Amino acid sequence: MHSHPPKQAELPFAIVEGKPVSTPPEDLYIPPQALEVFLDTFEGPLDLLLYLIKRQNLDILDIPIAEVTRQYMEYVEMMRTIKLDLAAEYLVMAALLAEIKSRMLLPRHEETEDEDDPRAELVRRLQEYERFKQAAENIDELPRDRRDHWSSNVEAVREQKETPQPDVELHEILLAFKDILMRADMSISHEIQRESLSVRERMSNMLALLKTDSFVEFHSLFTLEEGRMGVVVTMIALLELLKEKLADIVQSEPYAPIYIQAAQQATD
Amino acid sequence: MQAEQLKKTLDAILLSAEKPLPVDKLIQYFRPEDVVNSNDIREALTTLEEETRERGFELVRTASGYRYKTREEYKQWVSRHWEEKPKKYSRALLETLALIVYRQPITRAEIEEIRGVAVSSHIIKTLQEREWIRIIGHKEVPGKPAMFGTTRQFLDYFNLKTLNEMPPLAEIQDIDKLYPELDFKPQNNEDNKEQEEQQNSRASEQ
Amino acid sequence: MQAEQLKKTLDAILLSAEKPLPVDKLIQYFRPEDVVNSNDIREALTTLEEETRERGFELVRTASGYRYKTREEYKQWVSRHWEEKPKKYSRALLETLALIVYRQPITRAEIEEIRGVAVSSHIIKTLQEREWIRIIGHKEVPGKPAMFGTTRQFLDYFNLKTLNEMPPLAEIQDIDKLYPELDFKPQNNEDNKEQEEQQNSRASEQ
Repeated sequence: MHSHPPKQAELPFAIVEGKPVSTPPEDLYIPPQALEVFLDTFEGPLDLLLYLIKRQNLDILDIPIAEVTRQYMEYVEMMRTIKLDLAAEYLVMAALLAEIKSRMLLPRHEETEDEDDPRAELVRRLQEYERFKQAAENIDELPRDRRDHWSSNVEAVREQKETPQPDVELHEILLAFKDILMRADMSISHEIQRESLSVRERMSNMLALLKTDSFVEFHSLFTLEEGRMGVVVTMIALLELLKEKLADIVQSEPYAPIYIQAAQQATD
Repeated sequence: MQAEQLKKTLDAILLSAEKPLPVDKLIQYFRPEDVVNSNDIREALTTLEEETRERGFELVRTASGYRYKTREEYKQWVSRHWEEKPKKYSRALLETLALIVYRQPITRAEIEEIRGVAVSSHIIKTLQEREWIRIIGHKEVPGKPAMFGTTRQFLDYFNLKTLNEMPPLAEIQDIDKLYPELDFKPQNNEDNKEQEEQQNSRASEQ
Repeated sequence: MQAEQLKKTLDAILLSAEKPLPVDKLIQYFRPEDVVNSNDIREALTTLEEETRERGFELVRTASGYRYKTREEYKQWVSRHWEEKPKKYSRALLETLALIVYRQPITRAEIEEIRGVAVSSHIIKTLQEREWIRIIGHKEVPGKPAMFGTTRQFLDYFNLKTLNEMPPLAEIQDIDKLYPELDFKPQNNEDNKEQEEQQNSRASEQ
């Protein structure tokens, strides 16, 4: 890939194919918030270029490269002022456009006769991309399971027999979890490390016990036989549930019994 | 809606339904402009019942509603759906299970966030049918998503008294030492590629 | 087995099956004493297809075999089984899928080259988990990148028997042939290359 700096795009516009570059710059102003949304609609530099070309009904085989380059650069500049993490591909394309433009400006000598149209490769890529863009739309329109039709779900009346279930070894679950940890950010794995399993399990059990329409007395959540550790685990689990707003704690007046209930559902 | 169209629409609904549907549920499938009342539906169901007489299935009405079922007399053939060897669980299923084990209570969205891909309903359903996971509440956020946790059956299957007996994280990182007999390939970070391949081959085994 | 009984048995089997079943799988549902051969099955399937014409569902054949599904015209009612709207796939995912469909076997780098942007691992993983694509080999270049292809499940999902039923790719117009007056260069070398490319693309479109 050639790597001319994008500033070459600021070269004066050329007469392309005997015609002067016609249209004055279109109204390119887009409010910043809208621009982000707008940007998300492009699948990359080729998609953006296609948009610029189609929007003005330009012939893809005979792109007024100076004009398109100018517009492309305006978009890229806008993107850069708003979005710092503009994909590098956009800048590579900017450099490529600048290079094509400068090559178009070169007078064609006898020696350079065997040279291709500087735009040929770009046009080929644009067309290639465009046909898969179209193919993607076609795929989206194909009748699709669970959107346009549903498979039959008729209940099977069958003989009473145990159906075999796959066997799973404990280490398979551990292995799966290890893979997740390796993929997940460090932050996530730290978070996982912090919470002990017994608290998590206690949270689950407690949640299953709690109901939204009745109260459970605070003391009844604790099993003293479990000893100090057990009580602490229960307390932490309860605090976690309160923190995550999964449970509510209610006390009608000071020193009155404390009750716990599952968090109220706002609707239904 | 014309009787004929109503009948076929009900046919399609009943064929694809996952559970029995009573008339008052069936009527909710139609919009006001369809102009369908419960009598229309009952009539259409009667017609469907008649038209299904010569087929391998029948329209059955149970306490909870109408349901298409295969006919009793074909059960010995229909039962062969389940005669194959049990398949292996997919990588996606095992990872989902692992997250529910270690991060319960956890919502589907939270699982998806950590795994980076959508969790199929099929996986949740399989785990629920196996009675390894269950819904233990609903999170107080918009949409009130279900939160999942593991069950006693899960512990029983793996011979655990409590979840605390699951190996802690530190040991998972060193899983090769935990199960030396399994002879894992080296799986450090540099071996990402190999690991990815293993995952792929595992995924395709299901 | 009598033709009538065979037909109804197949009806029950297909209606309750979880996935499409080809004739050679269907035949395994019968015991030797049932005396059923694949021709009997094919005939019965034809009869079932005819007898299902007036219903809200239809018998279709996809890459992996036969299955019953609801007719498309009832989708707006049937879709009310589920509260959530069917998932929309992103353009990035669909474009990646399109490239794998039409250009398989294809590496991730090749997809990126045509799309002009990086392909996220997330997309590849989603496609793999949906079992629409799989790794079908590794390219003999440095790094041995994986090459992707589509699966039978992909065809099933989109109701196709073979990839041939996919809509054809648009033609590529040739810049030099349309603008001969530009006459930038002697045409031979380039033309050969272009032709070769077209042939390649045609070959992979099979």
